[in-house]
Amino acid sequence: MIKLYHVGKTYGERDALRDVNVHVERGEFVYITGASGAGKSTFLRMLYGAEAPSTGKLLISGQNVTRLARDRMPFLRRNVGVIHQDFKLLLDRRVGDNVALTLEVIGAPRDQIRRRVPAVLNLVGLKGREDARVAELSGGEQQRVAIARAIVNDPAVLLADEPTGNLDGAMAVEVMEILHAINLRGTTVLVATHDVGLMERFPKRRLRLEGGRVLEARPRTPGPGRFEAGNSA
Amino acid sequence: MIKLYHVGKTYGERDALRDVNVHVERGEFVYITGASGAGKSTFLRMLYGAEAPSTGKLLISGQNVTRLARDRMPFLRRNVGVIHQDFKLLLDRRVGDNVALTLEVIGAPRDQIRRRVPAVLNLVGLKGREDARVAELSGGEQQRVAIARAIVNDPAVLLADEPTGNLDGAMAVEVMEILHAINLRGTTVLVATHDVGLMERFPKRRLRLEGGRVLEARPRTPGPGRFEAGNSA
Amino acid sequence: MMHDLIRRTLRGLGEHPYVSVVSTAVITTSLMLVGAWALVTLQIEVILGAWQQDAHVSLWLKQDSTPEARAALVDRVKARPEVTEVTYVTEVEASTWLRAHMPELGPALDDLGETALPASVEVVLGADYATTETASSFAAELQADPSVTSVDHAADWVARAQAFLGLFRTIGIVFGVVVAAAALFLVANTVHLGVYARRDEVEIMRLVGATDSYIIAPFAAEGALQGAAGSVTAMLLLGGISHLLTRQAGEVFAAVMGQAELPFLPGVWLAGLTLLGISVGAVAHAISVYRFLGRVP
Amino acid sequence: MMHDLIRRTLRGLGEHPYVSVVSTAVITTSLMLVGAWALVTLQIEVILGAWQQDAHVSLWLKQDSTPEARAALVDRVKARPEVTEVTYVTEVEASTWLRAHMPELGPALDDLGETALPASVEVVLGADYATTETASSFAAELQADPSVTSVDHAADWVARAQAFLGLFRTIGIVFGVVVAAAALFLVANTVHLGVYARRDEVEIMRLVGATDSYIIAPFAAEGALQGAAGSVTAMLLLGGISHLLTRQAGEVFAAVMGQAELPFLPGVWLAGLTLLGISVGAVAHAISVYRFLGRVP
Ligand SMILES: Nc1ncnc2c1ncn2[C@@H]1O[C@H](COP(=O)(O)OP(=O)(O)OP(=O)(O)O)[C@@H](O)[C@H]1O
Ligand SMILES: Nc1ncnc2c1ncn2[C@@H]1O[C@H](COP(=O)(O)OP(=O)(O)OP(=O)(O)O)[C@@H](O)[C@H]1O
Ligand SMILES: [Mg+2]
Ligand SMILES: [Mg+2]
Repeated sequence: MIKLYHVGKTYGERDALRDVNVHVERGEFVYITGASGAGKSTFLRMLYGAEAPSTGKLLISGQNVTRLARDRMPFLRRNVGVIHQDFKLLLDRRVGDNVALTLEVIGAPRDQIRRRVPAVLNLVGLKGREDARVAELSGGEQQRVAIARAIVNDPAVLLADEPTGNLDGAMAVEVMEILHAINLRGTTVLVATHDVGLMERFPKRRLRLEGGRVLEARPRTPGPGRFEAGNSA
Repeated sequence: MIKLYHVGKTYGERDALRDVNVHVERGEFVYITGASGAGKSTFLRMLYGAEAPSTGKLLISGQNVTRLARDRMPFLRRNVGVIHQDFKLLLDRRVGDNVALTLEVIGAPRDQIRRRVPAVLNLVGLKGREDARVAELSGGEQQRVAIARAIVNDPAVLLADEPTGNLDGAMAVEVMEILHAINLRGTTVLVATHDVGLMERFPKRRLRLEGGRVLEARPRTPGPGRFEAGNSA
Repeated sequence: MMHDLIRRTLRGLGEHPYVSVVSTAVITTSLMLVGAWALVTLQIEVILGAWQQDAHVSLWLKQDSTPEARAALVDRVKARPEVTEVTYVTEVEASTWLRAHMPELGPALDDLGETALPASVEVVLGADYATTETASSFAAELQADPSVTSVDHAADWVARAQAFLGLFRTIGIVFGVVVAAAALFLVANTVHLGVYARRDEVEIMRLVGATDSYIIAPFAAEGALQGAAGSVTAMLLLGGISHLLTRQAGEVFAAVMGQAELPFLPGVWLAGLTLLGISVGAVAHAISVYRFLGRVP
Repeated sequence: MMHDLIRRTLRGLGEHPYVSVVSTAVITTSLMLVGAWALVTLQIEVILGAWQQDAHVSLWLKQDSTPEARAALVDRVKARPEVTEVTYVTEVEASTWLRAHMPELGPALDDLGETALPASVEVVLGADYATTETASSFAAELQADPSVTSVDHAADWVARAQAFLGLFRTIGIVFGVVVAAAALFLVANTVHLGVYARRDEVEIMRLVGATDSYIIAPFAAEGALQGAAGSVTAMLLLGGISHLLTRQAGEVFAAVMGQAELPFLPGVWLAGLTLLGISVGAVAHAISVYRFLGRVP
């Protein structure tokens, strides 16, 4: 599903990522961890084409994202739901409009939008807030709008960048359960997170970024994963 | 230092806060907790005059914030450092400029600014990033710029809204240690947070918001605090 | 699809009323400048036309030429394509005219009798031929006629008037080019600043998988609506000003142009200005959004 | 303090080059429109002045009036405040003039001898008195003089010319008001959109404890700089256009205005336009920021 070959990313003098080789299978659930500034967001941004790798090759569903023509990019993104670390919501618009955006863009029929949007808002605990302006929401509420927008069209891949950073413990668990449920329906899920507690509660394969390189940990046994340096299969 | 009498805040039909009575002494360290949307940010926003209470009275250092003339507000804010949940950084400017802002506004001399800014950036682990544009930083790095800006002028009161939401565990502990040190120097610190682990590691008085009301817990003994309904002294 | 576009367009207008109002107002202002220029130019052209039609040539006849020769001359002149009007003025008529127009000459003319002035053929040249060159060559040719003493075609006056009007035309065209360029520039930049204020919208739309044309369409439609509203407002305002001006200065226009009604822009021009407003609004928005899209991955 | 303001102003300009360039360009464009209007108005006024000075009155004298009576008349006319120039034209001079200017009358005049035309006193009225009314009352008064047969003051021509020029002035003033209002409006709105694009800056400054005047100052200074740059650019461009126009159409100007050099705006006007640009830039920025501050707690 997702294949990175010798991918590196340099910003001026800084190496954000170095010789990253990662394969993620269809339907996998993977954590991306690492300290602040380790390159987690950069890694995810390359997967939805917001950033081009400086070196290496990057395939999603067999498509070379680096070589993708500009006018094909939207069609890639329709299959990739993204929860951005800074939400990227339209603050002046209503909650419902923000979530509907993903469906409108693919030309979904009006009545499907009217059905799906409240359902998914209900799922993230924002029932009845459809008509509130996003700017008026609390930090955690905005984060949940971002989550709702990313999952509303059942994407093939879901990229979540710190999806629980602004949520309290109980809400974070709820969100992880939602992501888990989506994963069980076949969606490939990548979650960048700091929250060790959550990773322990939902043990999955972990990619740890350190010094621009990837350290791999597979939870063969429940409990905290063991990290190994080097490439993954 | 900070006194709230029967403070309520209503947004349209929604009650964000109801009959809140809280006293915070000079030099105290207080956590504000509660679920997403409980009113933590609203509580803090009232303290720096970004939001007026709908009912009740609010005093800081004996000044009635609600009645403060518009042209006195800047002078209140110069004594109140704020780490905003959404950072409120100037994304197009350099890191150093953002941090310097707090000092420039009070007319601090140039050489003091040149001394203080790198020192405080060093403290939050952003040594050498002074000339980077904020937009180019990772989420956690931006959060640390926001922290640096709030503490650079040694404010009398520090209001931190989820200051560790985008930070990994080790960095979060570091930031808490910084806030703790500032508190030891006499600054009154209020931290809105979800992070139960951190609160247990640095046990302090907690105000828990629930249904718009305040539940109080004082860590008389180390370990998780016990919550009691009702007003605090 | 269409319904969706309309909904998105109206939402865009409603969400940024300030930006929409400013863009519309700038389009209005710009079109008013262009329209005002067109109106002034039109008035000057009308005056020009009136003056040009006045250009005429006098053929002064020899006192001893025969009536037959004179009649032949009149016929020959009439046959020329440049000529719209020919009047034969006898010696008596000329004296009467002079006496009526210059009464102070009266005593002097009395001594001369009825035929103080020579007879003449007064020729009015068609507006198309009323240039200095045509009049001069026409005059030179007829000067050769045996019945003609001299030809007077007021060359100086025509040259002076035409130079003057030419100057006005030149200034007018330069001013028009400046105004049109300024108007286009202003609209383009205002629209661009407006889109700049909404750049996060463009970025977010692209992030959720919208195609470029899907993003551009409602902006272009919004621009077209603003252009339509702007041009209609501009023409109403111009019409109002023009009407007030006519009411206030009716006699002056009457004196100068022989008509009290200041003619307003003809229908084709109005339609053209509306079309201009609509297309400039739409194209400026489309280009601006396209430029922002270029910076979004 | 001052040093800090300069630093902050330059930073603001450098950080939003696009917004700064657009604001400056709009100020330039607006001042060019105003300046071009002023320039055209000035030219027309120059032409007006030239035409008005031409206004003159002819007093035709009785053939039998005595040289003493004529001399007395000339003295009396000379003493009047309206009069700038008096020329006494004898019968002989008048005939010579007529012969020279209307050669086709030659044969007719030959029969009349040297004194075909009456003598006259040609009076030029000062520009201040060269109105139809003054000329008319002046004429009426002198008509009563015993040596005068008739008075000719070209009332029609003066009235027509003045009506025409009045029309131009009216159109010019209306156009000027429209242009000035449009210019002010455009600058205000462009600046406001520019500040709108930087509204987070205003909000954040206020959040960290900046006073309103501290926030406004660099914006106003930036506006003043943009205004200065805009007005200088506008005047250079206007000067360039004006120069090109003179080179291209020198003979035309020479023919119409008796001078080949199109006069440029005088220094006071240039200083005034610069000052206008600076203050509009500064004030527009200050007002816009102040309005945004009203929405920030
Ligand atoms: N556009 C950019 N220009 C320059 N440097 C950049 C840019 N984007 C990211 N960086 C740098 O690359 C490094 C990795 O950034 P990234 O956002 O991927 O970190 P992260 O792992 O997501 O961190 P966090 O947990 O704080 O969000 C950081 O040091 C950041 O400053
Ligand atoms: N300007 C506003 N208009 C309307 N409702 C608002 C406004 N600001 C906040 N609210 C509502 O008030 C409630 C409290 O918001 P607040 O931001 O204080 O929550 P919070 O405790 O900080 O939550 P979080 O942990 O998610 O940041 C929320 O339900 C929010 O939607
Ligand atoms: Mg990140
Ligand atoms: Mg909050």
